[in-house]
Amino acid sequence: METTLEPTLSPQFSKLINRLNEVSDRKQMSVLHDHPWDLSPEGAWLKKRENLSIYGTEFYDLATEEERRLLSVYETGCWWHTFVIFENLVTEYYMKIINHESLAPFPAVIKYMHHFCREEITHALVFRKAMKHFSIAPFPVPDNLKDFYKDNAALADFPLKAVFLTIIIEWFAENNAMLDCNNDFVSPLARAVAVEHHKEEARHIEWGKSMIREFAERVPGFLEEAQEYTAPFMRNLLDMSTVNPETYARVGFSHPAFQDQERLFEAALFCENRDQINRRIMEPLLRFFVETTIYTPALHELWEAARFGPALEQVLARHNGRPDANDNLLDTPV
Amino acid sequence: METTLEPTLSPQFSKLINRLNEVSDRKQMSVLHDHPWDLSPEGAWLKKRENLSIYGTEFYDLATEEERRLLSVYETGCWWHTFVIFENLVTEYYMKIINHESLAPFPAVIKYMHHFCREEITHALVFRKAMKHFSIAPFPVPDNLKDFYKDNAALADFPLKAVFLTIIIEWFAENNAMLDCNNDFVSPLARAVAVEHHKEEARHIEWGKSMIREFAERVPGFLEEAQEYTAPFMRNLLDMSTVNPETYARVGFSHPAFQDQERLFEAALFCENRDQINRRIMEPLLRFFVETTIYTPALHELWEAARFGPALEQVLARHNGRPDANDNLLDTPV
Amino acid sequence: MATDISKPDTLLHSVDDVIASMPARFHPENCRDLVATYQWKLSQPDRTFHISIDKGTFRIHDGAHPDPSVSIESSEEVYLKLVNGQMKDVMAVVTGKLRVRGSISLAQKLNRIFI
Amino acid sequence: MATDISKPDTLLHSVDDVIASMPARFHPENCRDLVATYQWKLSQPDRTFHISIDKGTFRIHDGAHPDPSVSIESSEEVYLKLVNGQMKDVMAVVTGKLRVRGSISLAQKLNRIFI
Repeated sequence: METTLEPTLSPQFSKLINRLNEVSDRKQMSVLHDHPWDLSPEGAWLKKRENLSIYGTEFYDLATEEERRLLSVYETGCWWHTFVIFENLVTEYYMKIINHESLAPFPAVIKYMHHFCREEITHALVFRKAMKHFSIAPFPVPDNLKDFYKDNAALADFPLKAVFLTIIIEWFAENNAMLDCNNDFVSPLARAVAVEHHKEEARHIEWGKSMIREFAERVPGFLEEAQEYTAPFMRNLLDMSTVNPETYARVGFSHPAFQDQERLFEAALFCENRDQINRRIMEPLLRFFVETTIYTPALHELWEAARFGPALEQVLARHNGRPDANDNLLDTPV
Repeated sequence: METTLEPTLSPQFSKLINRLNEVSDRKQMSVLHDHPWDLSPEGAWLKKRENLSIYGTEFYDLATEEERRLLSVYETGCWWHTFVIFENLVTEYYMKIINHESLAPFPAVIKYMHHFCREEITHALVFRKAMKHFSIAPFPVPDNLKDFYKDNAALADFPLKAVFLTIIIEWFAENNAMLDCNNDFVSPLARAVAVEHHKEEARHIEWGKSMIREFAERVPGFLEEAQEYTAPFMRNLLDMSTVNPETYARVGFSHPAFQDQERLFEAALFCENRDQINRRIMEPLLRFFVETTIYTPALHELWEAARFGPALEQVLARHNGRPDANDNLLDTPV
Repeated sequence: MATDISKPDTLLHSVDDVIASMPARFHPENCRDLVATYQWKLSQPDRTFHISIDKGTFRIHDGAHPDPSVSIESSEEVYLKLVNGQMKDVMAVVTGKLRVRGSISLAQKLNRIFI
Repeated sequence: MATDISKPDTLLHSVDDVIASMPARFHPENCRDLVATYQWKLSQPDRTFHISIDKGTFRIHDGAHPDPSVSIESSEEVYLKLVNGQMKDVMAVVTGKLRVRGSISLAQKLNRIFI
């Protein structure tokens, strides 16, 4: 799948790139000034209770209020740390793409990739700073999650899949983060972390979607591969970012029911509340997959096996062949 | 040479890292605001005439004034572009080091590496912007120069050599850039590019020197290898950054003497003026090599062969076993 | 993830049982164009084997392959639970009891090859 | 850079001449501990050969090595000029007429091996 784009960009893509570059030129997130770092970490909630993994399960009632709060801290911290890991990986791969020089005929694209990487690194700095602020030690990122990305994104000299998988991860993570914090109950610092991240990340997502559309049209084999691995990849992402043994261990729930790890995980992964949240997170992505034919009815079975059947049918019922103008959760109130 | 540092940092190094992180946290170079981008590119000189490669040779007199000015534009542009290439490469390798996780026990080090990469990318953006401003098309970076770095820095999963070679390149390039522009004759924009770059780069150099000292002490084989390849590497760097066939071709000198490329190159590389400039650039580096025993008398022959003999003897005569407090050209007036 | 080998009619009590059951569960029509190597690296006790799929045929080999397309790692206990339908693969993955390396496309083809 | 093979007493007029001169110019005492492969990839006309150094011994082979320690690339004309001392290696490098890939440490050992 090592290849280059033909040396032309569509006028729409050029226009998008120029607009993105202008905005990134104008304002760069400050590690120091853009978040209320003076707020106390004491007693803070970092995500709303309705989005705790155990909300809507019997385990929620078995947890103390302080355990729930701690869960909100560690589940968010774990997310932040996952962001850090992926932002570091994507920066390495993007720099590799720049250094490969296949994209040299497109200076505006290179420029945006530079902005992209610079912003990713700033985000990593901010997430790490936030973790330190709330005394959250680094998490061992689930091996599976990291493996999936590394094994599938880093293979080639010119890792197109890295662009694809990254945009998927970022978009998905972004939707998740925005949903988690849109509530007054949540620490204004945690919300600022999500919102400031979102401002730059929304551009990365727009860029990524456009790149994927270009790849799907121009790069032989790209679409066919994506049609096969996207569903299981998304399912892993969704499940592994919902529950994490380490997070539960750190909270140290006192009720003995939490000892039955399998029951706890199953409750969290399969409860109705999680299903609703997952649908909201996934809906814009599924719309995009349908639009780009990364989802194709011929392979519906794969999506079914990855438990996206009902959500997809909902999207397909609404989808009339036209892409949505605003298909990430930009308008989510925060 | 794949290895990790022992999980302790010297108090001096920790203190340095914390100070560097603080400064990098506080202020990040803006792509938009930190340079006088409104200045006209018309008729501008981008380096002082005394530092033109042909200054002090017969070819200087054979060139027209406009050709000299153009040479100042293209020689500086070529430098800027070389910076871009190396800054892109080092960022890929540094991110690779971060992702390798060997340095995970040192969060302050990781943090500074993040800052380092973020700043490198910003510099690349600024240099590319400056090239565009002065209508300088990208240069084909000499294959040899890029090869030396790639072949020697990128080998391992955890490329320590990348840290070493990078600091060498940056330090050297930095000295060069500062010398080139410290003159009122030079465009204030070109000077701002050098000076703003210098502010962040001086920190990178401090960091790099400390890292090299740590490596030399702790990483088996690191010092022995560096003792062998540093002299020829430096020589290549120096010569290839002084003259470039593409630069001369772009100026398009009218006098027929310029057709004899070999004579032109030889004149530029071996003239007295260049020797003086090279000595000034190299002096702080040579002092550092002596202090860290990267230069060792047992291998003096290698330095001799790389034509650093006289400069080294000068440094050795002055060097009394103590490192210089300020051994880059920080104090060069600009 | 679709890495488990699905639910046999009778419980399989050992890795040898599982391997012995494979020919009967193999579906060549689902790997007519496929050339790939799947490796299982089990622990407690250690046991590594790999299966080469070559356009509708398969061979089982003891030991490790130098460069498998997919490598599946778990304890023997978890592996047998997965094979016998006593544990969901998703649970094994999220709890870190099952680790899958390599191409996710190829990994998810596995449950159509051995049904 | 120290990649040229130094100045013989009589001019060498072909690559075969150079290769024939190598045994006489070989200094085993300068590569007693060295195991490395140096490759020359000449053009106009194309000619590739490589030399394996193995602890004080050397062998010349026609053709390319899959993974040479150092690879030296130039035209035949430039190569002969370098060998005959009619061109400085630094000039060949800065003008892009000589390209050296691989370990710079090993590259610079070469002029002590064949003097």
